[in-house]
Amino acid sequence: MHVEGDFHVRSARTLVWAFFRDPATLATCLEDPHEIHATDATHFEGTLTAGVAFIRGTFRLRGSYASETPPNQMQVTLQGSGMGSGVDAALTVSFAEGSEGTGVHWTGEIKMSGTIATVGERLVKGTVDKKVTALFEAARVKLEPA
Amino acid sequence: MAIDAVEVQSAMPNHRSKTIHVTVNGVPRESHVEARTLLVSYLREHLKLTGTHIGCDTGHCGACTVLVDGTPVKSCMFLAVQSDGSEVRSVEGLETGGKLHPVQEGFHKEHGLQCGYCTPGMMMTSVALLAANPNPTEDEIRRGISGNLCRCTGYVNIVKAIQSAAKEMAAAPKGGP
Amino acid sequence: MYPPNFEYYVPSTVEEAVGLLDQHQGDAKILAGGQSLIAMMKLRLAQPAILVDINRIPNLAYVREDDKFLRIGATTRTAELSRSTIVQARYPILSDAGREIADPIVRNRGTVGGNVSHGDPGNDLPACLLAMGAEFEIHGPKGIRTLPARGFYQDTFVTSVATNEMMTEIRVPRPGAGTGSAYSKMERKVGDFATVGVGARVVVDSSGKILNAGIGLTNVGPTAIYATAASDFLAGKTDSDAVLAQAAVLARDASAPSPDNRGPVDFKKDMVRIWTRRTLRKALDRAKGGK
Amino acid sequence: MATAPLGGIGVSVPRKEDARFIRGKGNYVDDVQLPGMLFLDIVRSPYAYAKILAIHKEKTLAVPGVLAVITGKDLEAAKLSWMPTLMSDTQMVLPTDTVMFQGQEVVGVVATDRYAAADGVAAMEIDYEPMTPVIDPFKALDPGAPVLRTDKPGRKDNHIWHWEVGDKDGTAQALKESDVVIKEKIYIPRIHVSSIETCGCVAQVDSMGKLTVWLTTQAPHAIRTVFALVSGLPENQIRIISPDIGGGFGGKVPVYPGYVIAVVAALTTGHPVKFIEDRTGNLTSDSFARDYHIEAEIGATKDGRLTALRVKTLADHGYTDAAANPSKFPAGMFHVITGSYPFKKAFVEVDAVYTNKPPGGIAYRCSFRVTEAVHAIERLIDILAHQLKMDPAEFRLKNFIPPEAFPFPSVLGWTYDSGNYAGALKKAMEIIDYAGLRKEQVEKRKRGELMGIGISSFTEIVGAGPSKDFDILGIKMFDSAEVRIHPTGKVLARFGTKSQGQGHETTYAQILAEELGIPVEGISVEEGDTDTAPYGLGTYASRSTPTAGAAAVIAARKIREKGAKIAAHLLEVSPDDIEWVDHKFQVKGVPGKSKTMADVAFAAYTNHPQGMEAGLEAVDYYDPPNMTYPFGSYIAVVDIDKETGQIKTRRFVAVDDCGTIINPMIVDGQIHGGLTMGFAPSMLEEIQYDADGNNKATSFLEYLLPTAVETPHWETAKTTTPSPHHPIGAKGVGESATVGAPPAFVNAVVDALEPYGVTNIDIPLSSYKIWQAIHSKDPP
Repeated sequence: MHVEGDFHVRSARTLVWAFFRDPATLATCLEDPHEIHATDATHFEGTLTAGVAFIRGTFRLRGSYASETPPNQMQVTLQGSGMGSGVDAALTVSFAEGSEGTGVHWTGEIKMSGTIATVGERLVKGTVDKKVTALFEAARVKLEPA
Repeated sequence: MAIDAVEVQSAMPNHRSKTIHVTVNGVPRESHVEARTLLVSYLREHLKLTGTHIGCDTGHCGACTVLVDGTPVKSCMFLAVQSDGSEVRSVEGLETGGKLHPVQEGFHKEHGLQCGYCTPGMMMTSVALLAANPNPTEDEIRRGISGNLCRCTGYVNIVKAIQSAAKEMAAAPKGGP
Repeated sequence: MYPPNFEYYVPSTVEEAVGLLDQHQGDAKILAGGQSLIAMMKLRLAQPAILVDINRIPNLAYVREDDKFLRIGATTRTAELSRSTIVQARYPILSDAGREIADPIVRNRGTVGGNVSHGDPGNDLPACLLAMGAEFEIHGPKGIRTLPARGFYQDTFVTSVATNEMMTEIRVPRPGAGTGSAYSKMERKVGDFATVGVGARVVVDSSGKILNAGIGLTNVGPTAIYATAASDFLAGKTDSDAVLAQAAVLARDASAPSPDNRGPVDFKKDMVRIWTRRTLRKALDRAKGGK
Repeated sequence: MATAPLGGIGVSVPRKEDARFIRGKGNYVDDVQLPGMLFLDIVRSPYAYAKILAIHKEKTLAVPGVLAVITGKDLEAAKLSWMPTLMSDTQMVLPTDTVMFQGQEVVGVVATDRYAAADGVAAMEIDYEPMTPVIDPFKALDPGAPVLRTDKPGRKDNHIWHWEVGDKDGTAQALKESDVVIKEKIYIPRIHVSSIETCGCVAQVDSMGKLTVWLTTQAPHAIRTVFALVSGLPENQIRIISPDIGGGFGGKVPVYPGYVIAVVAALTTGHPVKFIEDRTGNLTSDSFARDYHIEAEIGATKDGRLTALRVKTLADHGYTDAAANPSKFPAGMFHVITGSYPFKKAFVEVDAVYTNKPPGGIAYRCSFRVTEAVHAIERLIDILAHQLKMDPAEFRLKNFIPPEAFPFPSVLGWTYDSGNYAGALKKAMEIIDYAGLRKEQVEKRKRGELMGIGISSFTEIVGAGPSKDFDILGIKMFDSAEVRIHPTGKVLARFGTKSQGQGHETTYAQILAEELGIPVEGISVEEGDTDTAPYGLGTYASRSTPTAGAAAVIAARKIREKGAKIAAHLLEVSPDDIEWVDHKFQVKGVPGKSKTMADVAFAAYTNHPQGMEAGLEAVDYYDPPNMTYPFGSYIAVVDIDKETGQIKTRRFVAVDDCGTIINPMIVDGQIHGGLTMGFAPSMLEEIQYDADGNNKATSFLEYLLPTAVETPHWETAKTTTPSPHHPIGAKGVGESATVGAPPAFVNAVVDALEPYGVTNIDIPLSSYKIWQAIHSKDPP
């Protein structure tokens, strides 16, 4: 499924870039229980317990940053596995310098496979979309200067 | 090959298991089961009543249908602990005193079964159907058994079997099975 | 396919059940009919640590009518609903739906409360209750509250019932004179979730004018949908095929189906239109004394 | 023939096997419970195509009750990670580095009970690196497509094989010269048999090292041979027991990875190990049927005489060719596609490809591509009839192979044994009042109502098969019967086949009752135990009656030959003076002077002639001289809801001809079931994959088996045209209806939609497709 969106914050682009570039910081935008840490300069891993209502599971996450052109663009790939399923995301996040801060635009594909895709897609597709939106919204709030 | 023997935990945490009292085919039973034990597993594995079958795992095929207090339920969508205090009747309980239930007779006479796998569940549904509606139309029968899938018969002879049983039960003196 | 372990509690009162839910916030799940939950547990999509089996709470399974409401206890089986003579006589929308939910054996276990509070957009009763302007009685640790069906469904599996609350009664306002209701379900086969389901309620006066109407939609959006514009549009109109067709278009526009094996979005939306028109016609016929 | 008291041929004897099934006393594989038995469950791949980076066993091994975890690497060490398929391709037991389809077996978990095994599966952590799967079989042939079977050295593409038969140039020429040529693309989608019992096994190794496997198999002997070849165990140390089977329909012919893992688990743990597929495993990983992309054209003269047929087909076999076709025919009997018509020229080609899907090309109540062939030809005939503005019934009657042309050599190499196609169609037309329906249709069309009438006049090909052409993995496709008559005149008969609901215990007993003069109650039939039954290739493709049924006749007749000598001895006449009359040995021309088979049997053990072996038994391995060709004509009447696209089958009349009928009640039951399995994929069932290779029908919520409500009320009738080469003229009937029914439905629906200019709709005929066909011309 395709996800896409954007926001604008009154923070400097380098700051915004740094926020997104640090998995630990970015992880603070997740509302679901999680534990995420960097394993090297471009990789991170951890766990995330997520779902919709009572359909919840713990996913093992592995992610990486790639094709970085700081502070313009980065590609974040994420592989999650849990509940007999795989959730694979590849997002391109772009940062545009504006007169009053930074415009953030994200676009990418999220693929679900296994049980979730075959049994639960009807139920989780909307959730995934919402969670991605919520993540970026949380980032926006945190990045907005007080 | 990795064979790591692990001891089975003998003491389950509280509320993960329960002692239940169930009357199965007229026989009172007291059993200790895990809360998650499905009724179908209880019948098949604990009581060795293997006439009730598992077909689809998700409540669509009805092969596991048994009567709980006279009502057909899918025993793979029902916990054994939920049957505590109930009367459960499975296919093994249809024949009484060496006499086949009219539904069993009907299935045999009208060739209402082929591989026999869906048959116990189908017959349990039929028994309840006829108890509620002793003289069903073909449409009522077809709707009544629509929670039970049969892959072999195309349902034609199952309908006939139930009609045959209905006729026999109507002719039989009251107080039969 | 076997469910994971859980702790199992069998409360004998609503208060006890709510206490357990409150104590284990989020980890506990109510087991009513279990016809959706146990399947999800076997697929390991749901892994609640605690199950609170409400089936043994006395006086929670009933269908009765007083001067204001049809009152349905939460653990009433859906099979009972369609068998109830009161329901058949005066709330045919519910007996229609009661004959279409899943299959006859599942209906012996599945409960009205479960069907209504599960929050699955594919469940058939929510659309009916939206159409009928029903309300729900909900018990929580702080007492009882009553919520209207409209606004109750927030998202797929997300309703206004909190994790420490439990629905205890479904109340359908007593229909006045000139009321007719119906539910139609388009399904691929018995046991399927609806391609589309439509619940309709209409009230007509002696001249055949529609006084007010309610239309609920099943499985054409993230939740059951109340087709507000279509329902409002009908108020004050005189029954005609053209009026129903216009209402049907408004209902179609209120739907937001996802594509799946049942068909793509444009097909499903058109089916909302067709079945809304047909269901309205059936409800109107009933309002005018037909069957 | 005084067969009724015997329960012989032609009598609707109630089934002997019912006695246990209606009491819940059947013995299906999951009913086998052995002391110390462990349970195997399987971790499956969420991805259609991915590299396995790491398998973390720790959490699974920590689950209470879990005893062992088995991976592909473990099997590789024992050279068991791959196994052969029945088409001499190779298939993974467990992958060592790459998964090839969503739902593929990846790890086996062995535990003390099923619940613990399921917990172990849920706890398993595997790291994958997903790759872009090849899902579209046409794209699989693109030059740039990733090569999937990198395990095969030197492979440069995903093309498995090309197969063709017929006169390519002659057909092209004949089509060119035809007045009318129509061409249609028809996709026969992937479907799954979904017997209500899934597959499974219990593997046990005894203290002497003998392996016994209770297994849901339609072909126990062939499986034992495969097990011997894979494991290296001597065949006499392997016993396969096929217990009662809860429906097979071809899905229980192959060897599935779970069986091998269970055997390995039993060997390594020393405990019996049970493996029962859950429904999701069944629907995602077992062999699939169909998946043929057919492009076909036929030509005719302007007065409606058929000329030539040309067919080009792409077969999606998934990641391995695991079909169970005779080795000479990789596309099975697809070249029976000339159907009931005497084409002069025909050319058929099939190309098979690999994709990231589970093994395809096996069965759905027809293993050998006859369904695909019948669907194509019966659709094309209808399209052509409409094109020529001829009534489809009239068009068929004009073109059928006439009765006097049999045995008929088809242009693609088959010799049809017998047939009377016009007879069957005329009977169906009469029963359904074809003329009346056409009149009604005209009226309805005037009112804008959509009603359609569809015909299918199919020719089946079953009874594989003659040893000169038919083998599976080199094993010739004979089948067998071993008949022993005990001193008291009771019979024990054993067969190389294996019933899955067809009622062999009854029909074989009836054949023997007829041939031996012993009442059916006195005859016990056993199948499925390789330690006791004679070798045979098993039950699929409607082959049991044509092969093992014939073997029973021949074995019985061998017994009669010996029996005649014993009777002569008892009656003190020369054997030449004995004849078999009224199910007795009788002195020629002296009706009062006779001995029954029971008399003879007693004597065979108590008073046999000096110089003759004692006992009364015989074995026969029957090698059929030809295939048999059952046929029939089906007519469907449908009404379509114009607004919703919903189809209602108002009537369906099936006239079948399967030659001599042994048990009319059972034959009717087979046809009812077969029709339902023709209806199901026509209207409901399909296994679809999304672009990422996710199976979109992993439970019965989405894989739509019809209930009694959707299933039409079948009306059946018969004509009888015996097979000239089968000893009792029987042909086999199990598949006919499944093969014959789908085009009748499609033809009826397309007929109803004629006002919209529709020529074809691929099955399943979902409401959406009908709605689309209507609204592409007439928008809502």
